[in-house]
Amino acid sequence: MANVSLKNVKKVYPGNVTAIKGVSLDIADGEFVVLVGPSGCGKSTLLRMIAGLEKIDDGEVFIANQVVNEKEPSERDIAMVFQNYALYPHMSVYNNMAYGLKNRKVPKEKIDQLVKEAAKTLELEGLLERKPKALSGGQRQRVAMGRAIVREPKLFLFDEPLSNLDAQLRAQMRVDIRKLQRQLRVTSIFVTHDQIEAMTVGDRLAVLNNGELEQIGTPMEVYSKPASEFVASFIGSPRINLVSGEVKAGSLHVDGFELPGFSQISDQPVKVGIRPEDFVLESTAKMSLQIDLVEELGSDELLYCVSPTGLDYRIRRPGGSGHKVGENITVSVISEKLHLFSSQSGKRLN
Amino acid sequence: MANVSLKNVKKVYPGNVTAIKGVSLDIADGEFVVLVGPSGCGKSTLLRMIAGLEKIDDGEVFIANQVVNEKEPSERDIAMVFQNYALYPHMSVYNNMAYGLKNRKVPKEKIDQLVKEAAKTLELEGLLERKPKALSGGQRQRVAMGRAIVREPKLFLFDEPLSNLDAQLRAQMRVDIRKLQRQLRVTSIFVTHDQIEAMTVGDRLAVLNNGELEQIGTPMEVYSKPASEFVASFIGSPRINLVSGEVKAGSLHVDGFELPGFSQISDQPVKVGIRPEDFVLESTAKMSLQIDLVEELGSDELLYCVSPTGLDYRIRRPGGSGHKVGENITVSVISEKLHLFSSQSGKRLN
Amino acid sequence: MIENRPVLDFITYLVLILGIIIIAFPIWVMFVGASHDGIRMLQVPIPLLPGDQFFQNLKETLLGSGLEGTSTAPVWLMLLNSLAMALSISIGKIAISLLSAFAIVYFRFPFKMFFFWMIFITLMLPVEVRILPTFEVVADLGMLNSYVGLSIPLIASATATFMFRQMFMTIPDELLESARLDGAGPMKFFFDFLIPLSRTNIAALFVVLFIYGWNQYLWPLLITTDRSKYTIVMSIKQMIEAAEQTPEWHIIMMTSLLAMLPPILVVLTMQKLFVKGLIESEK
Amino acid sequence: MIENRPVLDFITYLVLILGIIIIAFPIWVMFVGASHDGIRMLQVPIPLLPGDQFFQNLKETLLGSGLEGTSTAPVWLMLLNSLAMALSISIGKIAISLLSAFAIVYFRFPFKMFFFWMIFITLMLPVEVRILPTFEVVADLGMLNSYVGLSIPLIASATATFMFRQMFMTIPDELLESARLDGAGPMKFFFDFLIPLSRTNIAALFVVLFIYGWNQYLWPLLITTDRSKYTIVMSIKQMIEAAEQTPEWHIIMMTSLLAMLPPILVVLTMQKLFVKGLIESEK
Repeated sequence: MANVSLKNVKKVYPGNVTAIKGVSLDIADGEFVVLVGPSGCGKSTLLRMIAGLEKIDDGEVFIANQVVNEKEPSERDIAMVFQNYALYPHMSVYNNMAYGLKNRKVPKEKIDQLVKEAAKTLELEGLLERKPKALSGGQRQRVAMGRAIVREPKLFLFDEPLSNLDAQLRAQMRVDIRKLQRQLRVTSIFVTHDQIEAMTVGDRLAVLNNGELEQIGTPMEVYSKPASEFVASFIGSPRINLVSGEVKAGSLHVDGFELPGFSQISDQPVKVGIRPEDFVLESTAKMSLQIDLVEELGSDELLYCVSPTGLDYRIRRPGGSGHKVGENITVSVISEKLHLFSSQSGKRLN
Repeated sequence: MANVSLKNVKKVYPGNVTAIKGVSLDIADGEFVVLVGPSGCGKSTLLRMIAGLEKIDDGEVFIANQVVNEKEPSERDIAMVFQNYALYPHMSVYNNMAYGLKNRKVPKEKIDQLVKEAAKTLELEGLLERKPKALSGGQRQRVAMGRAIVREPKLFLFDEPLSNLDAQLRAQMRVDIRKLQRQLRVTSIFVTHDQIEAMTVGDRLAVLNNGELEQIGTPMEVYSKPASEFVASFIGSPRINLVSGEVKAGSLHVDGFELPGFSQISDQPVKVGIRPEDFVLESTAKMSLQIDLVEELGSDELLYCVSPTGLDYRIRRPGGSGHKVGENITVSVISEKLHLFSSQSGKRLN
Repeated sequence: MIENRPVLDFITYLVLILGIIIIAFPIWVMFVGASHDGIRMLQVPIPLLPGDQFFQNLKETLLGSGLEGTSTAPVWLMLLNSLAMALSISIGKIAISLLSAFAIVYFRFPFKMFFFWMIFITLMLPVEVRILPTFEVVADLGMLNSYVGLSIPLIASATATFMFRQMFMTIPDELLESARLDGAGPMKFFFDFLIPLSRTNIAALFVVLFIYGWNQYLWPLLITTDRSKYTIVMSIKQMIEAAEQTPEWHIIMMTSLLAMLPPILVVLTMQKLFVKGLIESEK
Repeated sequence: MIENRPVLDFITYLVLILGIIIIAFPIWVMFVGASHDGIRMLQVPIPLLPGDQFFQNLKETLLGSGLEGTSTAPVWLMLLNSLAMALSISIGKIAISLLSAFAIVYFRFPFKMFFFWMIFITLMLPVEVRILPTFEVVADLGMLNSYVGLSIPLIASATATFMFRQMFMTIPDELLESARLDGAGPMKFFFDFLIPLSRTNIAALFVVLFIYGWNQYLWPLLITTDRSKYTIVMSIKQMIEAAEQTPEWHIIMMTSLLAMLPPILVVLTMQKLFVKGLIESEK
């Protein structure tokens, strides 16, 4: 258990490609932080730098207030769960879990006790003698978890540990991992590209894009006040609607409408973000849309609509409303629910 | 373009394992049907039997009112999109699309015209000279689609064609495939294990379990009136809550409550299904639950609750409600929203 | 898979049956020949059923000096020499290949590509191609008529290095990384992971290399002039030549049967691992 | 990958540098020897820089009958014989292996496993092991002293079949199924898919088999008694023996240089495909 701190950490690949462009991040003792971003954003690289599997080209990584830049991975006292689990195929489940302890010269009886405890926590007791290839996907995932917790490390690192599971098991393991972390209170960093996982598994969320930290905050902060156009479009499913507009003399001009009340924003072209669930269907509303496609998701439905000016909107409604393709609807959005981003920098304006 | 009809189709694997236990299904000309089920339910096997890639051990398959049981795959005039796309790695995109036409001895100019048309529809025009390995995942998917549509077949078969794409691209391709099918009006069968895809892409949904057809209907029919406990738990995310109860003298006894109004059901043990979004939060409601975990999904949140009797409930609420772990809430459900299934057969009772 | 087609089927069978006749029948003839006495083997037609002189012939061949009138070593000594050579070659090659594949795949060192290509050249130019200069070097080092001279030059080749390189490349990087987090250094990783994971490959390679080593002819012929270092395969040519004068076919057949035996024994004992190593598709 | 460790580094270098000395230096000596005249080669010390007699020696060796006083064929004819044998072996093996791997992987036929094992046995018992019975069969069929006799028995082996089988197994089933939907029959699939997809494997195998065929010694020695069918590798042993009487080292060196040349040429022309075929990790 320890706090983790990154100070302006950079990674430069040969050919001067900067993969991580100076990331600073403080993680408190016992906190569960999720690194999320699209593939290629550098989230795995960052995790591997903390683990010591990638060299840190600039900046410093602290674990428990000690600089670990030059330490070997095995000296950092961390445990990592890999996407493909990286179980040792020629060893039994027991030996998979015991191997790290053996290398640390832990006495045999102590190893036995620790492995059995971990197996109990993860309900792996009947499987200890099996080889990894005789296990199902979910069991392998739990063995990988077991190998991590048995060492009682200062820090857990998760590199997309759920992406090889099917949807139902993934939802289940998401909850299990969260509960396990609450129980063990070990500082954890979880990397994922799945925004639902990102929203639900951790205490805080760090959104990475292109090697830079775009936003860090609790899931609800990130969802309701996205700091940039990128965060707005990446977090949230179905995706946020993004329309070009302009702020002129305190009013927002968008898709033919003029909305007053934006006097705190200087005149400039903007991107307007509207979450699909923030549309209000009213017969008296100003905005008239035609339904192009209806996706019925059971509890919800998603209306793909086109405005008279030809812009596409996704609108989310409770399920079973009976809307038909071709139908015309009128909707409105209250100004407080609009997210405004600068067209140049993509940063949030309101 | 043709209708497709399965008549009591069976598949028996060596060792007397019956993979498909007599499936009958009628698909109208131009219809888009989705076969959905968990892995191992036989959905892919069924599709491959229609394609002619697996022998039909019993029953008959009709395409355009002709029995095709004994026909070679190439004589059935179908096109198939595979999960891994099965692009020919040593051929250019152009030749990938043209290969089937060449084998059918279509004249060169005609091939050229058809390939270029298909490439235009799918926005592949700039990529015709590339080899598959120089394409992105989404582009490969579109080439596989192009190879299917260029032949102008009677029937499209899709074998989980979107499962190798990331979430955003998958949502996009889902809409594109649907629109393309509407435009071409070719009868289509789409296999998937993803229930969201199943709900949104097709006209009708056929839920398979264990080699048997559990239910067939429009997505909303299946969602709101699941024919069995299996369908109820498979379709819908987050999963439906399933609790054991009993019907006695017209009343449903469940989790300590007694609900009248089930007089049409004979006395028997039952499973009660409640969709997470069907709980109504009221301060005067009877059922008192304690919140164990809150998953904030942005627009929604999911409350994991425990009843005084120790049963778990998932409740879905609009996002940002500010519920905290440990809080007590009182909820109710109206009787019409309850799904009752026989404990023995799993079949729907109400 | 593709449906049956009668014509293709017929061709397939024809090819396969021909193969059996070419391979299996002569072996039977050899076994039969080794079980009759010398006189019966000179009569026409050649016998097609085994006789009763098998153990008599075995004793005569093993302890005598093969054919009368030839100047070869006793057969048991030749078998021993062949065994020593085959074992040194196969074990030496496997050890060196494992280590060099380990170095190539897992270490970064300067001029890595240069060394890689140097190894590659030995693959392109096996010992037979550069046999004369190699002979010169071995002669200069005074290694003629020694087990060392018999095996060392045949060990220095890279085929196996490539096989292990391929095998190591299929091991996911995460396994190494996970082992590093678990505190395993390079040599620990080599012994705890690479060796056990290459088990079937090592077995398959051992079989192939043992047979390769056992069957060496030209090289032993060049560097052994001392009878006591002759290998069993070397005697075969001499026996055929000798057969023109003294056609002791029962001894010849028994000798070649004995020459066939060790490779077959190695194959049979290693069979399960060998087949696994050859067939195993990467998961 | 694993970090550098000075001691391990040192050992790695040592092994690699030793390897170069053993392999590269003798080749240089051979080239130098082939470029001096016969008298210079008998003086001490042996020259280490090339002389000016290279083309003179080349002409003498190629058109003469190798060493004076030996009874071998002219070197150009031996080169031709070797080439014919090496080419028939490599092309024949590749063709048969492709076809049998195709049959094994893609067809269901009765006794498939039986035939599979029959092929497997040839892998375990290469021609050298059963050389005597094979010799008998070839002699009975009257194929001594012929190109057919030289190559056929060496073609019938299964190593390559296994390689192609492995290769075909990595081709996803969906590719075959997709091709079937596109109207490709079995032979069309073979020529339109399997052959192009095995391109690099075929090239790699051709190189390896060409070298294998070129370097055959024992088999040609057994079955050729006619000088006009001698292969180049056969002459080497004879030359070394002859060298004890007439030490014409410039001719010997030139002959072995010529014997090395075709394998090297094949490697160089095929190099790109060859390396790809060997290195290519399955995607």
